[in-house]
Amino acid sequence: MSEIERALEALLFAAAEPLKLADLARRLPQDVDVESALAALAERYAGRGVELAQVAGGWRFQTAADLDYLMTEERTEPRRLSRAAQEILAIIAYHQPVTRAEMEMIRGVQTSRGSLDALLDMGLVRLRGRRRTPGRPVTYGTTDLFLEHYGLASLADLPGAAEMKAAGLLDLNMPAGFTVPDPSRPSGEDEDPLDPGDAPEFHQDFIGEDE
Amino acid sequence: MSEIERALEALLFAAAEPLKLADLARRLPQDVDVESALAALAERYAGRGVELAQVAGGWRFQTAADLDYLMTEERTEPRRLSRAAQEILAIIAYHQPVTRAEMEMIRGVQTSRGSLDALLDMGLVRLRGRRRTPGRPVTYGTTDLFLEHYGLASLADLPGAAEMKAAGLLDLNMPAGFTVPDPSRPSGEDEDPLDPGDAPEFHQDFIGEDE
Amino acid sequence: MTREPFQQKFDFTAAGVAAEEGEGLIVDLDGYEGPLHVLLALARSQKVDLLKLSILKLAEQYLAFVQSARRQRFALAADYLVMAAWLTYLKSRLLLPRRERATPDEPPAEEAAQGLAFRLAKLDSMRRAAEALAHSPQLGRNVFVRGDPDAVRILATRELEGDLYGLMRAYADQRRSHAARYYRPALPQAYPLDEARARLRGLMPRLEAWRSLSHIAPSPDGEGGPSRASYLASTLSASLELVKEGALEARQIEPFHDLYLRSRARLEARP
Repeated sequence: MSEIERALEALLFAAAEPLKLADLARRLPQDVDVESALAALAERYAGRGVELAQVAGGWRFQTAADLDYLMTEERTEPRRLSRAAQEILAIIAYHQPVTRAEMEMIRGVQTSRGSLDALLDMGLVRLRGRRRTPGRPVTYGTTDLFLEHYGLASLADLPGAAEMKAAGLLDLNMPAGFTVPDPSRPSGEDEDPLDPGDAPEFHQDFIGEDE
Repeated sequence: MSEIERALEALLFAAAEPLKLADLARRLPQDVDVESALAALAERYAGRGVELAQVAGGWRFQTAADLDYLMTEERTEPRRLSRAAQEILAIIAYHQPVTRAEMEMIRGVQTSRGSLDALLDMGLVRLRGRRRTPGRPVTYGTTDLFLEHYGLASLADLPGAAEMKAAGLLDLNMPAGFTVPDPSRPSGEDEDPLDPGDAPEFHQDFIGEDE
Repeated sequence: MTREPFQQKFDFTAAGVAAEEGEGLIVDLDGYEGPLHVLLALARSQKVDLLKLSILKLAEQYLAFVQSARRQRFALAADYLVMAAWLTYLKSRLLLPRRERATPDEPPAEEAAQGLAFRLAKLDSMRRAAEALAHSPQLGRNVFVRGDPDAVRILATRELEGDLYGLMRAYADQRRSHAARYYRPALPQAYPLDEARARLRGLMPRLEAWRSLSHIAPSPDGEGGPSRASYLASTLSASLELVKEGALEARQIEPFHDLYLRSRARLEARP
């Protein structure tokens, strides 16, 4: 394979759009016969999984048309947490067991149902129990999957305030009363475990709370 | 060219990030020997303008490094790492999981918040967990992005890692076999070479790697 | 972050040459360079591999460096001096005949010297590693992946994006912004003297009768700004200056009592 073909191959591969003959010639030594090198390259790729095609007056590599089925069928998107979901997850992780009302007190904004739903759905967050206060609100906590995803052996491994300060995430002069709770502490006596039969009720509470 | 190679070529070409063997296998017929097809494909691309590279536990097409001079238009001005940040990155890469205190032990200076921050921010470094020692300090490690950025198939491919390990240089405590000649001995041009019987293993391994 | 120019080589030639010429080291003393880095530079200037290093000579080189830095009035950070003290001690112990330095609770000096050599070898290997990484082909600088953004993209499967740092950041950002709502550390702000002076001059026409300093001095207006004490202090200083100029007169009945001020212009204006 000639050096010119190599150069063409690299340029066409890395280009953001089809390259015209002039574009290619400009980026190669002056006396090069770009056209015949392109022809040679096109021939080399003929019948392969990737082909050199002439489109809109320029050249580009593209996957062979007959392999379309590979491309369309298998596109997967990574599951990305929305910003709101990420924020809610963080609050639940550190403050668990925590009720919706408490989350809102800490965050200063309403917790959207969709985000919390998504977290429950992805199995990162679970219903832990009920707070022994009027209305017996449901408390939330994290799951084993949560630990697994973040590579934590236990909740005690969540980085605390000192690490956040060290990482520059928290100011060094936070107010005197500021603490980051230790989520591995025992949940205390103000929380009842969730009965299996309790679960359906949750749905009503949950929806009632929002609308 | 086999159909499998064509399919692999198309998939890898169209992929937005390195694809792992499992990713590829899932998209191909069940009984396919993906590994040997990949090897054949890699060989087909060897020495060309675009190469098949193994990075971060997966495979990707990339332009040949020697053609970087052509890529002036594609080049993005990378965020430059300060010398301290480069050193910290190397320490994390070679010693992970490693704590801040251990980094400081190696460098003999405090780790500035900015350097570690920048590495975390760029996604090259991540928090891995906590060391099971008093104080349970947070440990740091590198990310897949780090491997992708430096074109490494795995951490075992870090330059010189095997030699350093053999020389005991990656231990966080001084290895038992590490000795130096009597430091009170006068030195100078007329110094005797080391007695072969005295020569610590470190010498051969470490020096051999460099020269 | 510091935007250092990309350092191609950690070769310390400048440091090495300076050390040989007896000029002391040219060392970047602020930020990330520490005593260990200086020692490594000196060790390399011995031009033997780190293994054949004479720790004794190294200690002397380092002490000379510290001395010359002091001569040139460099402010050396404490850890440089701690290292100097330790090396002085190590040197004296290395020089003592073996028999005379058997202190049971201390590791032998040779062991300490070995430990230092190990740390230097380790730091050296990490510097070389950093250099090797910096020189290896990098994505976006030397190698490029496919550039066409609109084409079909096959993505590797990842179960979930996000890492612990992101989680910590999400948490810290929220708590911080919430805390910021009620907590604002107020830096003490001083009432500038010239402002006090100008204000006092402006008030002169209204100072025909005796008025107490505490009435004249402005009061804090709630949001930020200088404290009452600063207003009082600056107004007092300004008034004393005006007294000296003969524009004001001051009177105090007894110590710690309120100070009273009156304009002298009133007297002069009278025939």
